[in-house]
Amino acid sequence: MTRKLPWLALASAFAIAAGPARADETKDLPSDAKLMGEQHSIAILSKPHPKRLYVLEPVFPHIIASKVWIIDGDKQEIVGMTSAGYCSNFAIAPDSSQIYTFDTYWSKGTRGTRTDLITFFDGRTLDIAAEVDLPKGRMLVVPKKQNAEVTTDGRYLLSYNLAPSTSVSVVDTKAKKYLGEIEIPGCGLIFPSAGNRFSSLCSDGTLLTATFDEKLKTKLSRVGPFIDVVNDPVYEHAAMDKQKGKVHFLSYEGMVYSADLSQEKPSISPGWSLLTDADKAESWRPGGWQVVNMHRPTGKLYVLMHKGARWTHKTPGEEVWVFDIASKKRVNRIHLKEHAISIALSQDDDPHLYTQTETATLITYDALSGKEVGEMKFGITPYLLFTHGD
Amino acid sequence: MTRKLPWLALASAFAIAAGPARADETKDLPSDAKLMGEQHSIAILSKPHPKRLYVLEPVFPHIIASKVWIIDGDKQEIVGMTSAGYCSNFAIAPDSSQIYTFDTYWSKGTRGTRTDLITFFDGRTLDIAAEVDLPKGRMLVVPKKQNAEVTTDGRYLLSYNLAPSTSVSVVDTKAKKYLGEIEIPGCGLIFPSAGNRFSSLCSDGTLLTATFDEKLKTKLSRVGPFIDVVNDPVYEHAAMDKQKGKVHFLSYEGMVYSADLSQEKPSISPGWSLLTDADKAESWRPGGWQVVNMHRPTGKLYVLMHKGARWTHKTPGEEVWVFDIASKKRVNRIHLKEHAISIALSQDDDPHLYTQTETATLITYDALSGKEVGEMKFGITPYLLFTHGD
Amino acid sequence: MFSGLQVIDKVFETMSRRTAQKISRRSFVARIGATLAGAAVLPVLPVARKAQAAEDPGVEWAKRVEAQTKDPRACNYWRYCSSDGYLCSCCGGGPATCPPGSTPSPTSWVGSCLNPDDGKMYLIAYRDCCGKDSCAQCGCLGTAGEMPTYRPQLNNDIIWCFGGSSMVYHCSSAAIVGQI
Amino acid sequence: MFSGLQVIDKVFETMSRRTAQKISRRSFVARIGATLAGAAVLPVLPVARKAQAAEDPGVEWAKRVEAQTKDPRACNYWRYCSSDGYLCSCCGGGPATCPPGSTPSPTSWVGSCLNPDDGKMYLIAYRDCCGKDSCAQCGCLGTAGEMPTYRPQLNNDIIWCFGGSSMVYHCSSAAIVGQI
Repeated sequence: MTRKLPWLALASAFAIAAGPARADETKDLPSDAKLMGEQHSIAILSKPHPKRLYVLEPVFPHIIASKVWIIDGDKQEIVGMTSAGYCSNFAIAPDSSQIYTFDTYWSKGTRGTRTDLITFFDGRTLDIAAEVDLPKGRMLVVPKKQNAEVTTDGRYLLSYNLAPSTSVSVVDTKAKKYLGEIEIPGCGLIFPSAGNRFSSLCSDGTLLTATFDEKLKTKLSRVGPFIDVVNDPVYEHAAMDKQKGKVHFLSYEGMVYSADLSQEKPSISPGWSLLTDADKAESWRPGGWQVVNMHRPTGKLYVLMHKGARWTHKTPGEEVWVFDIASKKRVNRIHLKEHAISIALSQDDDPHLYTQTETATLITYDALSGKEVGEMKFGITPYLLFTHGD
Repeated sequence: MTRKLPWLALASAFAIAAGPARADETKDLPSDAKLMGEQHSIAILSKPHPKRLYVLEPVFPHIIASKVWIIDGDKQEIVGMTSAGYCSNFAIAPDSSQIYTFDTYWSKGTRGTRTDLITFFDGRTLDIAAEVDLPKGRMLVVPKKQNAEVTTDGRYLLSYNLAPSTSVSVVDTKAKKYLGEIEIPGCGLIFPSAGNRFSSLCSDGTLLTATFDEKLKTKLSRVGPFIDVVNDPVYEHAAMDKQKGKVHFLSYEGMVYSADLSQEKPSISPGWSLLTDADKAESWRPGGWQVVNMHRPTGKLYVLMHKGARWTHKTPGEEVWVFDIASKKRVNRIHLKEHAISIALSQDDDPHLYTQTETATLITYDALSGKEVGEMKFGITPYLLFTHGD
Repeated sequence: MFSGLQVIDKVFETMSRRTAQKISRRSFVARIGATLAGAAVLPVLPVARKAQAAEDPGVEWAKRVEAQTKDPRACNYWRYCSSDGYLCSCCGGGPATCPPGSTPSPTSWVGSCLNPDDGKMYLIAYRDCCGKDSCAQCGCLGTAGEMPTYRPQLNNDIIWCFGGSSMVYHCSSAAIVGQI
Repeated sequence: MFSGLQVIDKVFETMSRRTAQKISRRSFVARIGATLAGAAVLPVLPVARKAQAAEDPGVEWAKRVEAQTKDPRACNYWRYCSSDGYLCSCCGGGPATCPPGSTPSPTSWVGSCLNPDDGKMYLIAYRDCCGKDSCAQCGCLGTAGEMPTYRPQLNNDIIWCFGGSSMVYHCSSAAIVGQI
């Protein structure tokens, strides 16, 4: 079909084979019409900045249709979104030049042929840059950040797997290629600490560290047990400074264990408690989903806190407590406008504290003063928060 | 892995290749344990009955994940659910022995290879009985009942298509096979009136009737125009008595046109208005999604009504008005507890009036007295209601 | 999706009058007719409706919603007179811009909206941005002039992503083509 | 999914004691260990926890929620002491029945719940019903005894549909295996 009347493009609405119409819209207009020349464009994200926030939601109860929302924390607005799969995970390249979803799809929604893959998106255009299959699948679980990660130099993507033995699938971002599995017997989760190294928490309370080369030749080392895994396990989410190889684990009962993973054989400092006797008497405990985070430049630990009994480790927090990691002292308490399940921090000098509430609202606070910066509502079950440079 | 400890089946949780465990759970128990013998079973739906209700929801804004809910209107409870695709449609075999979803999927959720198909479900087990591809695709639109239908004898499934010319895809339920397309130039929607016949509404206000044989040799006949399609079109949803070949079309402005489609060349009676001058003075109009339905045994027309201006044809109704079709007289007004977008009726002697509200609540009324029977909440955008024998 | 065509009759009327030298109305009708409806159907085009319509729905809309030109994230932003759906402006795009990574449908339709600042009518090209699940922000659901799907070119329930990389609807946008 | 294992230690303890003649605890540990954790890991099993736990979480749960035996659509129905998720009972199934067209996962775990009517402990087999999207009714989300995913056999966020026709979670059920 010829395209002589592109401005009345309804005609082309039925011409599926026709090429894009948008360049043609200003042609063939009435001779006395004033052309405005506005072309239809596709937006590109601004350069990544510290207050760029990515929010992953599994979209309960439609969990074959995960979404990732991209937020400008300064402007308090949505700047993009992308669709993901079933129980998808998410990771960001260290420079945010690419973002990654770790996806599982069935060819007919909930049935048919299963595909597990990592989708590479350009960090500015959100166009798909690559798709790399994960032949061993993925562990399917309500998403936690440490199920999928990227090495500190951005070279390798790591995806936790359990089918039935526990391993980490490794994908080379440069070659856009699946390299294979690194077995992590009895362990789970991925805490990257170098370009070729990650650690995992193990069911016996030890920490396993894997150092690998381009051919996945791997050295494993194990320290600990450093936690009482039976009575007081550490959360899956931890406060991390990946580039320095530091992870601060938080336990259900409020103990903090700082691990230095910058060497092949990590060292872990003795635990200290967030809680004074007075706090304990008032039943303060950590709780939530992404329950802990840190402001790396100043070494401050941020923890979601509530009053509750044992086994309330997923109860949303009513306050965020701020600790100086070096001195192990609480330096602030931020009362939250609405109870939150997840928190994250921007890593600049006037940091934002992002909180995802139990009613799916993103409330942003000044992380220093605790003053509210803004409130946004999007999605139905936004669970995980990622900031630029995470 | 052997299965000697099936009662501690966590072991098998990691043995994906292992066979079903459920038959084994009572073996190998402690010798002094008292076995209860409760086997894990899969429910089967009761025999279809008039108060069986099927509810299709496109699940906005997650429209790759449609759902069909199956409701027992007597017990006011959910008896089943099934997952469907993108902008799926739904139809029931005349005896409810099978139900059908008309689906579109992409192999990776929102991208990848597109598949259009009809999924046959057993009406009692909800197991998938067949899948038949629709090689010409489907028209993708927020679902309306008349986009997909089954002939009155249950033999053929009919799926409306627009890509770019308008046609109806025909699938043989006996052979479980796609037969081809019936072209319906300039027309849309499917109103079945016999085992081998359906009618469509056309953009010029005429009604096209297609009578076809097993080889899709088709005779087309056209009557009308019978409506002023420019100023007062009829809704896509109509009150139907398929087995008798009767359709009562309702216009935006409240005109009713009764068509007798029992013959190859239909006849359509002159229109009559639902509205008295007093009603018009009060701005009463029909409005909603599935805006009109009927109780076939008594020949009563049920219409969702609200007060509003022209072009409020999708505004939810605050009342249901009941008309005797034969005498063209209003016989009842049912004030709704909550505004409704869609209505349906059970076809028995003490009929239910099912209403789907604008807040996604199913409120059931006694269709004769207007008294509330019950209220249920499920899904987020349940749009279409189907009753047994529809 | 969700995008009505209620004012296209006005556009067509205007253009068929003004562009008579370029293409006759008859040939236009014939062309559309062949695609849309085959040879059998006559008055499929909205222009037929215009002759009988009381008031231009675009003008009526601007009055009723108090159309404005400042906030493209509000349903009453002037360009949206024919647009129904989630506003791309609320999803990382703009009135004439698809959000990152989504693709404008190669197909579109055109409406004419009243700009309340200068009181003039503008041609607006509506096309859905496609390829991702619904962006779910700022749902603006208008029905003025909206017709059933058996008049598809005037219906706003249809997924208007024909010819795109994927038929999955993300959001609705609205670009200015010209002033009439 | 969502289904905890908090009382399995009790079950195991009980059974390992009573069934000592059938299988030694050592061989059981070794077997699980080989599957779960390879040869390198020692105390992966909940039985290790039991020795130190203050009170049986199943009994504690029954007290706290005032467990009842009448309404299987309520979160405090006695069998659900270890179950987290959408109740199959609200979705066309029952406590021991998957809704029509969904399939019980071939894999399950076992908990022990207190029946408040007779004051006795029962073995309950938990398995998810799989193959359809979430049924989204009666979400009961318990966390008593729940552990992080690096102790997968005690974690309730994992999709427990291993070995089923599809790994898509529909709802959670709970069948009685026996009385202990």
